[in-house]
Amino acid sequence: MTTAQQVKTTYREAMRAAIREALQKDERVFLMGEDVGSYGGCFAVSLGLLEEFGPERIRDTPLSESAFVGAGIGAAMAGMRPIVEIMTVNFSLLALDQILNNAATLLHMSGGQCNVPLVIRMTTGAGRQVAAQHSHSLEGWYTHIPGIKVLAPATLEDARGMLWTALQDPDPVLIFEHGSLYNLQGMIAADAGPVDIRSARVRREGGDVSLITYGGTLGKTLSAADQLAADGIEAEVIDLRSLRPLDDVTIMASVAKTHRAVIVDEGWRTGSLSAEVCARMTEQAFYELDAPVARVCSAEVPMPYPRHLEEAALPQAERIAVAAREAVG
Amino acid sequence: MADFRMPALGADMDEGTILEWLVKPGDQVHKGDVIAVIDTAKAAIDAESFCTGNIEQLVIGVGQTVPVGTVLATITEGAPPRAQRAPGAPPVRKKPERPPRPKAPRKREPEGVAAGPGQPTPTISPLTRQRARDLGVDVATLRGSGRGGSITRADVERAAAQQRKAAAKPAGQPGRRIRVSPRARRVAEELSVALASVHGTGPGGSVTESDVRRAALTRETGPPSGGTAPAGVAAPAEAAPQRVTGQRPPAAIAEPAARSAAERTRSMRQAIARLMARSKREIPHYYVSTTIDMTSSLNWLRERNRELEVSERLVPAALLLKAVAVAARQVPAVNGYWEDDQFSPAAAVHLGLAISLRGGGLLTPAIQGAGTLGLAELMSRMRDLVIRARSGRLRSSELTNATITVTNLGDQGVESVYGVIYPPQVALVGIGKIIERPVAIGGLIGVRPVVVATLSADHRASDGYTGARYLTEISDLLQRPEDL
Amino acid sequence: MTRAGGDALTANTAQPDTAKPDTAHRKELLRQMLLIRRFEEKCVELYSAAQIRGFVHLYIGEEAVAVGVNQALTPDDAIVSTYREHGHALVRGLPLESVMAEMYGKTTGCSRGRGGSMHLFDVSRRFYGGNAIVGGGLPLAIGIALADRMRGAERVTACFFGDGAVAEGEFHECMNLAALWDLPVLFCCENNLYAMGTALSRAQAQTDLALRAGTYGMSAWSADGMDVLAVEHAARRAAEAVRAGGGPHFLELRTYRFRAHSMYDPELYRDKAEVEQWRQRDPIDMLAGRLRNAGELPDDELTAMESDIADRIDASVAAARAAPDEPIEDLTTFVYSPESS
Amino acid sequence: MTPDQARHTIEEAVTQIAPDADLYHLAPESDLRDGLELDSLDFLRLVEILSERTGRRIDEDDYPHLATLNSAVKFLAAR
Repeated sequence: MTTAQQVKTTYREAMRAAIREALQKDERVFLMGEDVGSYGGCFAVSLGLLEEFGPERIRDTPLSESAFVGAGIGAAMAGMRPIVEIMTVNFSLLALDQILNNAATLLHMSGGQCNVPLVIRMTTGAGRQVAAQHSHSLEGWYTHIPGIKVLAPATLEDARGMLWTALQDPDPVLIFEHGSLYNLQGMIAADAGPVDIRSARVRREGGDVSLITYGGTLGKTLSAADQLAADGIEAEVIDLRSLRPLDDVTIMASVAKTHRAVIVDEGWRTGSLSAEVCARMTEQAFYELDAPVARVCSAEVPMPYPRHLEEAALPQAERIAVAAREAVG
Repeated sequence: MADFRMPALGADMDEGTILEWLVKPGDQVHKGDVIAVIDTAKAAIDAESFCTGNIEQLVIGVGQTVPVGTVLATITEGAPPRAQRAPGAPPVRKKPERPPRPKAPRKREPEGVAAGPGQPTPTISPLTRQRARDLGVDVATLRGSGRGGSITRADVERAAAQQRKAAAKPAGQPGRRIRVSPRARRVAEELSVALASVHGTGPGGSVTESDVRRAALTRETGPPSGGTAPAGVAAPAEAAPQRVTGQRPPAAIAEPAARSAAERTRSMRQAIARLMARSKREIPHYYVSTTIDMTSSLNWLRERNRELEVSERLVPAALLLKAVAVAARQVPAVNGYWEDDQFSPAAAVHLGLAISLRGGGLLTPAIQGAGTLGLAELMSRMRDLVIRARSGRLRSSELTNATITVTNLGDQGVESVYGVIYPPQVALVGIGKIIERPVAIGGLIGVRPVVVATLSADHRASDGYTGARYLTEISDLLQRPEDL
Repeated sequence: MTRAGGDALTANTAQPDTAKPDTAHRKELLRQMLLIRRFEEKCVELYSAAQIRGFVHLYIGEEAVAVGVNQALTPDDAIVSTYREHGHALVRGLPLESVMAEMYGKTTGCSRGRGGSMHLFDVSRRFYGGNAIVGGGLPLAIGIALADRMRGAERVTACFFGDGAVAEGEFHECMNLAALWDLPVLFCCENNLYAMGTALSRAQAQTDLALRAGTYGMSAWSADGMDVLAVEHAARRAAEAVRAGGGPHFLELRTYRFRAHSMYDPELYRDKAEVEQWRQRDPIDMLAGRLRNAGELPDDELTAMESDIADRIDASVAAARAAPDEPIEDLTTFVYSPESS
Repeated sequence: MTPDQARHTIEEAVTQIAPDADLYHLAPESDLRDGLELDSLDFLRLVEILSERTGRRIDEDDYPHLATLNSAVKFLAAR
């Protein structure tokens, strides 16, 4: 069978194609957010969409995160399928009350009456020297909230395919796009379409140690695995993809195979998503562990501006490899 | 008749105090009239009547604090019918003006509900209670020596000292805890490898899966030529679950070879040596012994075991232990501790059992409350203790609170054993082998199964007279096994 | 369709026009206000007897606002309310039994017993619940209105909030966005002069809220929140303008609550004399007095209205007490939708 | 039950009670209890396991048959 037709694309273009497909296929869908229209999106994801779909469905908003995120929730309650873009997770703190107390809570609190079929997209993570207030990685906070789902597309296929599946979900879904991924380039199938958003994926097979990560740190983790291979250590790399709910089955299956685990998470270590994954391992795979579960996270500091300090603060491939060697012992 | 009850005046209110009654018996009240002022934890609130009628009786007086729902006053309903204040009629309010109370701080969220009163415990001052908590002493187990039975600080200090001393008993003194990964522990179980004998090469000298598999391999290939330690030295006290430490392990533990089983036996020997030496140095032992006719006991035992399944059968040792324990209840002078130059009798008989470990070493875990246990229960406790002692799964509490100890070397074939007391206890009973002996019965020679029981006792705590009375008590009990 | 210029700068107090709505209509307004009043009084009794718990915020004194505004809405319009919502829910038509059952936390409650006094929901009647976060409902309301506008549905979303919400950031964001996007929202500010324990004058530099609203480029005026006819008149005028595409409108309804912010606070922030003064303008007494003076309300008719209300409330309490609790096994249902969890 | 099966059962039972017992050097005629340092409780447990494994009742009167390895094998194989 000939290989499927492949096309060259970037993470940004894949996400844009996903938004365009959704706007074309479902008239209830509209995009709302700061500078998504005439500016073409802070990270140029929605470039050209205003010209194609008009101001009614590509709505620039004032800098009023609580109001437009809340309006997205209200519109979803009234039957629309909004895509709300919060420029970065750093500004989402201003809308946290609407996301937690309304979006995540209404269905349960109303006894099942108020569905909120809303997708919120936001950029996350550090690495571009934009200093402390613009470099947060707070996915872990949102994964704490029952009532919403949280996704982290790390590959071109996921950037292209997660949005449509998320829009079909009757409950709110948050999609975190790591800022360093937009320029990721590669080939994907020409007819690439919706993907499952429930399970993790094994991005690299291995039997000696499980490296578990998501989003912006997948690349560093894969290069750490290459370094380990040179030493004869075969690392298995797991891409979580869904941060809530976590795909425990895939995670524990890998730990049962390798008996050692290193979790890579750009969030701060204390109370992070990596802490939750680690806790579940001691609960579900305790007797499989032959070494303490290791974690490679950001240093617990406000992200510094200078490049050398930012790199020192962030998880890096070398540190991941060191942690893995220690676990293998 | 309607009740006016203490109203629930807020999400976090359990009780209220009557600040002021605005009515008196006989007064007429209407639905909605304020008839009392209630003080809650946060503020004074007007409380209204929910019915119309005449005040019958004020049940709770001013200044009294009562839980929500308590009847405060009774109202005979149905005074001259006057419908609720009809809308349109001018509002009537006859409540006299009340001086405003000082502004109470009012947080938007209600505080947590205050914890309820604790259960009644022996009177103990808060400071002493805190001291007890710091020293890990359970006040419930203490008998206060203070006025009216109150527990004084001295009681706590003594109990703590006692606990520390008990913990220092030779048998109880464990070697260092071994660090084992959960995976290695599971594999060791599957291959039934004794963890104590495994050399750990994992992080911080911990035992990993590969270490266990290597140990299992060497065992299968026949007796090792090298000087590896005799296997089976019971891991002292329960091996603690592996402690996850982020930091590098301190230098002392990080020396290349973990402590081998031989080292562990040597350290146990040293601990026993120290304690025995101290016992001989400090305790003026006196010894008495007696020969006990075991005929009725053994006959009774044989009959009883005949119908029982193997698992329920008793061994002679069970009868002997029970007799030792019951007699100790009747002769308290042998059951307790010698401390601070005085003897304090123990409340119950926790019978220490000297258990020899294969390949050397000795543990004396205690059967708790042995004096009051049924024979079957005593037997199963004994079996359980022996199995756990030899597999290193004893709890530290079991190793530290024996009040009298018995050593039974009958199985090893000796006829009588005169042991050394374990301080701070004051007595040790020795049991020999049950053997057939020619005995004069009514002037005639007969052959009877007998056993020699000895007592080593602390002459500071008791005299020979008491020791002898104790042994004869044991002997008498064994003549009526059915009563044990 | 050009948006009517905001005439809020000349905010005035709307005067009820002379044509008298007919007597039957006025009695219906009185009945609705009495229903709210007696329901709230029963809540006081039940709360004191610890039958219902949590936070309960009473509407006694403000009944004219809910009843008056509701007259201007159609069943197709939507309502977003706050935690002081019993009145809004009852006049919107949520059955008395389902509201009382919700106070008791029973499964027959309008939110299945899960929301309680502050979170009454009935999506079938487009009553999108109370919101316990001050100002938290405003973004939802403009979102619902946005959906209606994008689909060309000519209906109104009425959003109730108190004078306290005016101090929240969300208020400013939503007023601007609604005006910017011409959203069909009727903002109803129940100005009862106190945000819990903080008087309006100690919270706002500019206390004329209608004047404030006008600065967002929308029509805004105030009305006497104690006079149900005045409220009805102002609400009809605003709702029709919104429905006709005139963009968002703002009503400041000056009213007063006769009881504490929530169940029992010591009310140290206001003195008794002020409360007594406002009680002289009790909305129920005013309307009943007017009807009685016009000879249109014989005493027996009023007594019959009262006993009918009392019977229905007692029946709702009995039903609520007998209704089942939600089984523990259902605790996690509706955290996510059944098909997607 | 064949003698070999009986021997295997006994060895397995003994290792369960004393995992490190040195069966390799045990003379088949020597006293089982002394050779393996089994005290009365261990012996009772041995009897319990053997009766479980063979499904047959072993009374106190049969205990003498279990004195040595050979006598025990003969006793179990005979039944």
